Amino acid sequence: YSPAKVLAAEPLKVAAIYTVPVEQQWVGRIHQALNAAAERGDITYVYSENTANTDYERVMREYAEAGHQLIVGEAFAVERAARNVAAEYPETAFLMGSSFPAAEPNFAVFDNFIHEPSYLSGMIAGAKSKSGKIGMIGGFAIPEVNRLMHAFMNGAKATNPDVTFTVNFINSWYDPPKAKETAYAMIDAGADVLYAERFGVSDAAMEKGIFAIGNVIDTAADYPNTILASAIWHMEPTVDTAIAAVKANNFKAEDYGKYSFMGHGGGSLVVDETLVDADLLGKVKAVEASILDGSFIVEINDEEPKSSN
Amino acid sequence: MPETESGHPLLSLQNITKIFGDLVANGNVNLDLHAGEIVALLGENGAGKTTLMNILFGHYVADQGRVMVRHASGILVDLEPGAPQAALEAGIGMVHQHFTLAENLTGLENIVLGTESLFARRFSRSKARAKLQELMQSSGLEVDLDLRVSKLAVGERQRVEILKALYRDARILVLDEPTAVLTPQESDSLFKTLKLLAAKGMAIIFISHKMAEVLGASDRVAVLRGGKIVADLPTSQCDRHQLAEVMVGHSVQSAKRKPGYPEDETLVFAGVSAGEGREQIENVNLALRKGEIIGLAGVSGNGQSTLAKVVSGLEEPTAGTVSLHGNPLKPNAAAVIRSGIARIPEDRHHDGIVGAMSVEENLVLEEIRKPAYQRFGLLRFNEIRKRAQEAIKAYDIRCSGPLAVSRLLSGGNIQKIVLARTLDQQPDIVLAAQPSRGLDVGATADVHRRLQEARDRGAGVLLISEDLDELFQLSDRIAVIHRGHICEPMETEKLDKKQVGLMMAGHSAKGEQAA
Amino acid sequence: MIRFEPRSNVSSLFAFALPIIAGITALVLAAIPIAAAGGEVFAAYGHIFKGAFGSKFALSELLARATPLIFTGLAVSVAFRAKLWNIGAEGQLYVGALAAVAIGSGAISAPSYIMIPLIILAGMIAGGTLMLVPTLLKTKLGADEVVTTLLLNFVVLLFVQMMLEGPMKDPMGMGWPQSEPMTSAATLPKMFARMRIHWGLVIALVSALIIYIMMKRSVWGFEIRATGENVSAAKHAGIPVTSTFIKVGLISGALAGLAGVSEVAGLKGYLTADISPGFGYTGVVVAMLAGLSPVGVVVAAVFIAAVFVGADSMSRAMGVSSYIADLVVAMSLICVLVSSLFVCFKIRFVRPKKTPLVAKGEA
Amino acid sequence: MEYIDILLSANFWAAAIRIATPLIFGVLGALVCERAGVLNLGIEGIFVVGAMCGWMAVWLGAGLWGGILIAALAGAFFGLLHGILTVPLGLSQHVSGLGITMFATSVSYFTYRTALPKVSSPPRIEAFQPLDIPVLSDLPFIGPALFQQTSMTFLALAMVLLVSYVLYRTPLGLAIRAVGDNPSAVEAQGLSVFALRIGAIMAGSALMALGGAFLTMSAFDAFFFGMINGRGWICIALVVFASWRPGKALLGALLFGAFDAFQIRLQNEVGAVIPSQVFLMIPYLLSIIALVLVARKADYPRALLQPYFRGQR
Ligand SMILES: Nc1ncnc2c1ncn2[C@@H]1O[C@H](COP(=O)(O)OP(=O)(O)OP(=O)(O)O)[C@@H](O)[C@H]1O
Ligand SMILES: Nc1ncnc2c1ncn2[C@@H]1O[C@H](COP(=O)(O)OP(=O)(O)OP(=O)(O)O)[C@@H](O)[C@H]1O
Ligand SMILES: [Mg+2]
Ligand SMILES: [Mg+2]
Repeated sequence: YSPAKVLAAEPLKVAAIYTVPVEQQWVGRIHQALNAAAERGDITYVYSENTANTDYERVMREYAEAGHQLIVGEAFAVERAARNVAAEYPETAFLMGSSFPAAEPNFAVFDNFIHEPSYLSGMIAGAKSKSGKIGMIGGFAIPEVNRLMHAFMNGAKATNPDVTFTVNFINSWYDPPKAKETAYAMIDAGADVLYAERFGVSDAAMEKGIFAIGNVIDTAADYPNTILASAIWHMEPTVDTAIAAVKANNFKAEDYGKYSFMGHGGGSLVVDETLVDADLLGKVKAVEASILDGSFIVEINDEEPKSSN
Repeated sequence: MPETESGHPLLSLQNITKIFGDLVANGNVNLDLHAGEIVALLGENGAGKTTLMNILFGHYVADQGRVMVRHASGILVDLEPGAPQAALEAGIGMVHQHFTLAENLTGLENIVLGTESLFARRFSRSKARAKLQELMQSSGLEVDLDLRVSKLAVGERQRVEILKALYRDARILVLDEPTAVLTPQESDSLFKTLKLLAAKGMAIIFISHKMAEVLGASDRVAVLRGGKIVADLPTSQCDRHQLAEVMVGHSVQSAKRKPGYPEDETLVFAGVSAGEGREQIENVNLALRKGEIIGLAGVSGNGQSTLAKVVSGLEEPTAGTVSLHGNPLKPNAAAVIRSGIARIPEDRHHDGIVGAMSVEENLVLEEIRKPAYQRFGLLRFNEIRKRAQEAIKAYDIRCSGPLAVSRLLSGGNIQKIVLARTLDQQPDIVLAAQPSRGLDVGATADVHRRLQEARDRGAGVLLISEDLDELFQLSDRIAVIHRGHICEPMETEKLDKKQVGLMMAGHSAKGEQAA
Repeated sequence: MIRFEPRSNVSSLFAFALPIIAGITALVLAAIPIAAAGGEVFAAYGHIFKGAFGSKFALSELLARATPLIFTGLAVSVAFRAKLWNIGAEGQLYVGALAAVAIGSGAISAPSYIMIPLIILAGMIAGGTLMLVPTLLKTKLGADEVVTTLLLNFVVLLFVQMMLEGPMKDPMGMGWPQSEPMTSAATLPKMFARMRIHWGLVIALVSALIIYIMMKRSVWGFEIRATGENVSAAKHAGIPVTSTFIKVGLISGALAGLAGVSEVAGLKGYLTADISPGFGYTGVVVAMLAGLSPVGVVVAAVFIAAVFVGADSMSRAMGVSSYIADLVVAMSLICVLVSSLFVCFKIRFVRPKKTPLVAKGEA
Repeated sequence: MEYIDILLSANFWAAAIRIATPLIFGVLGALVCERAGVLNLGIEGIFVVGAMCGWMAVWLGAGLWGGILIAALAGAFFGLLHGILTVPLGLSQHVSGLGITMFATSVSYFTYRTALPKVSSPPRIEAFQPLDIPVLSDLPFIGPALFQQTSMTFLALAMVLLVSYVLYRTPLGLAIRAVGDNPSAVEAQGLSVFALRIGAIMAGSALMALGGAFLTMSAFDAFFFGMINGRGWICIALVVFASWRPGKALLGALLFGAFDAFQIRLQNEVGAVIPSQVFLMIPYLLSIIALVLVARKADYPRALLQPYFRGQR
């Protein structure tokens, strides 16, 4: 800690703690937003990835002790511990992914509420499926995933009421070969649109010449003529709001979840317009507009989705 | 006559010294071996015989001294130490005390192993087979080369071992206790083969504890005691007692047979069948009386081990009953021990002791649950130590103390641990399987004395052995086991060795011996 | 040429100093990845030390991480003594935790002096029962327990996930696959305020003591050792070998189950499917580093935990990838393994002699 | 029944073979090590190393076969380490193996992260593509089942033949089988136990690494943390199932692949009623059951797990 650095301590000191590697799409979005802020010079950014839950509390404390002003992370499996630590470091701002409410005075929460673009992507999937069979492949059946899948399914049913779904969880965040294998199986069983929650699914779709729907990140460039649309999560609104709040000294224990909504620019739909005809696109845009103006609310359902039989 | 054209021996061990920790296993050993001669190497258990041979073959490296072999040009050259490969190339073949055969391979494969370049594209079976056929014929060592070694009997394995050496054109053959596990017939034929090989110019050195073999088969005898050569002289100048004395350092009193005073029957087999395959026993009827030794003669592999397992409580008869004092014997080792049966197992390393445990622990292995050695499940170390010290003294177990690791003890001393452990429980019955196998004369005499003492105390002893000398020396009655059948035991006085030998080979003895 | 010769007597100073030298060697070697990642090597060492021992907090973290390792290390050491190769402590840990949660998260309400023994017992029974399966498969059917215990880990983990997504899911958990929290009566108290170290550590130490006494001084321990060193001699000597194996399996599984109890009831408060970052596997390492001695297990567990916690903390202080922590632990392990060789063997360098040509057999 | 239809479809068998391929490499590798008497629990980590190094080499510009070679060499290196620890040093094979897994995994992860600190989406390479052989690919059933595979699958099958040939027909194989049964037999014949065992472990580990490389260079085209996902451990079970024979090892891997492919399809069909974990458990439970069934008959390499020291009592 050279004196020069201390003097130049204008940028906010931010630390992030991830329980998975930063390649995981979910934390990847947070990582990207924080990296962007760091590149702008707003913050200095350090992170620990792949932190076991057992170690999570220690890492939080270490970052807090080290004087980081904002700590970002995911408290999902360590709610109680995370809240305890936050309570013991009231000077530090905590912005944590969580399904629970915020906790006074300094524990704010967020979540990936991109069910709205997921619904929209579902509309496209439903309309594009000729066989009426859509395959969905996820990592684990956790609320974060379940909610997006339900929104997607509702969207698909809106454009194609007879559509059926097969759902499969591969029980790993990182097993692209397995995800790919599962996708092949679904294609064999007649699915012609796949919901690609994991890496590997779009690969199978491209290889077999069918369509896929992206999730959280935009991978359309990697899979030409395959990704119909993707529901994208943007962490920038969430992160930037929090950074500004800490800098302005008015960080509060709020629910930042809303910053992931489309209305705040936290979620968006990207569509490959070469694959989706104007008619369908028009329908989707109309629904998007009604979401943005608040006249249409996409239902949030965290239950595990099941194959339709 | 040893042919020594160039005057040099084929092999010369010079000033070999090998020290393990504080123990001098070999001290300044000098030994020459000439072409065409058969040398017997004698010595107590632990005298350093195997160590010397292992140095010769490159398994161990001597701390001092050199191993020299005769070069084709007739001069002696040093053998690279610690390299079995060099020894093999120099024409040394070794048959180890414990067989060195891969049991998942056939005899043929074991023999050709390592004789061809490892990276050859494939090995040629036919060429090897042709050479071996010839070798088998000229040496009389017949084996089924295509059977997996695990399916071969001990004698056949022994022959594979020798063929291994011959296949490599060995001119020096080392055999470490080759007869310890052979039947008398097999030993005879082995020595015939050795003489044949020596006549063709091979130099042979073998280790043995059996005086008769040593005197009968060797040209020269070398004796090791405490790692030093204490005698090296032509066999013609030796006699049995003198050799034994040189070996042990004092005169050895071998046990003389004394008549027992048998009382009522204790251990009774009635129509017992058990086991399967070669080791099956069928319809065995036998009654052991208190105060007698019944010797069970037989070539090993005829059902003895099944019989021993039944008596030991490790195997349940499929038919018939075994009773002790009129009560049926429980098929459970612990119960058998509690009911007063002492068992001396055939393979003492494998079944007799827990090698990694100390001498004192092995001495109480069978009795650990007795209140004498435990209280509320906790061990009584002082009692165990006291017991060990007494046993070490009473049985003259040579070791560094009660805490010595038993694996490192010599065979004779390991056997003494087993004897102390079992016989000190004052058993009613003693089952002794091959109790002196591999033991030197001194240890053998000790074992025999202990068995006789047990009998004199009133115990019934069932002695399973292949060694006719031993059987005739100890037994009050002798029965023969062949292919799982046991004949009616007969008074030792009324039998002679030749007759028993024939019965062991399966000949009936009825006509001449109708008592 | 290098030769290894067995050492007959090892001076105790030497035996004591070696692990330390090994630890230092590991740290020296750790400089390579640290430097490769652009970290400053000497500062890194300072951070490792500070991260492990630098404060009361660090020390408490270190001991909290060592606690489950003591349990799993003991579990493995007992089993390995009998040559029952239990690689399944991970699965046993999870069923132990599952049992503790099943009882301690509200199914029964009782004061803590009843609840705590109850969850401990439940965890031990669950872990022991799980280990009973491979033990019986081994003794009755001859199935290799290395493989069965290893595979059961995966089965158990899936089973735990199933329970956490099904019947045992916390209804208040916002849909997360996690159990209901342990009631306060079923929680092992923390030893100090604001520190994570909890009474599980004391239970672990007491267990180590009990296992020490059992192995060294009891008939059971004697029989376990005899069975492990030579089954057939043990059988011959009337030791009930099968029931000894079963006993060992039960004790081993129970200890691993305790690790799970201690983690949910002492540290985490509820069960998730990722409660253990491989404590079961690290237990094998701990046990072997300890030479299977129960007291050694405590030392080895603390050593492994210290290296991990120190290196992990260093990775943050230095901005080096956090994967370095596992790397340094693995390197320390390998160094300690290699050093154990010096305890058992003398190493001699032998200059290969020029060997004269030796002719094949005579003409 | 529709399940029969699944089993009769060529795509199902194509999937089974694809899933089996990394396992074939892994189980052969473990088999070679164990035939020489050394259990290699480093397999899981060596898979990771193979996956990472093979991928990284290609990503840095090596050709695909160059990547394969690098992966094999990296595997052999960790094999050498395991060999040194377990053969001349005679350390516990369990611990050394688990240590190798920890070491190999963490080295791979650390290297990957240090080389690519800022990726948020893993970079891709141009992976092996399915072979399209003119006539053969058009055969009914066999065509799609077998010729949808990449060259690595054929490499795996070739390895089965190579390993059986070496083990059963060459002097080297003879020596390897012997050293796994009774090392002193090998030494008494003038061969080096150390060299044979270490060589076998290195060769076996190289094979294992190929299994990992298949995942990043054929089944997929990028490296992910944690993507090995227990595949190595499965191989350890399969070797026992295969009674240490190459042909049965192939069979075992294919069976496992078939179970897994079937499990995925079953889950697609009836996933709504049965928890997904039940399906995921099936392959493990079946492995255990298969193991129990063959256990009595299998004859172990007798020297497995036994360290060998010259002249030790
Ligand atoms: N590797 C070793 N380490 C330590 N001591 C050893 C080793 N090998 C042999 N010894 C000791 O050296 C001595 C000689 O052993 P050796 O095997 O040569 O005896 P032997 O004469 O062959 O006995 P036996 O007749 O029982 O076969 C014994 O006391 C033995 O305990
Ligand atoms: N000596 C041989 N020559 C040619 N092929 C062989 C030979 N031994 C085995 N094989 C082939 O290898 C396969 C397995 O053979 P086998 O049953 O002998 O294996 P194994 O018993 O496991 O080997 P091991 O002898 O190492 O125990 C068989 O298909 C057999 O055809
Ligand atoms: Mg000897
Ligand atoms: Mg064979």
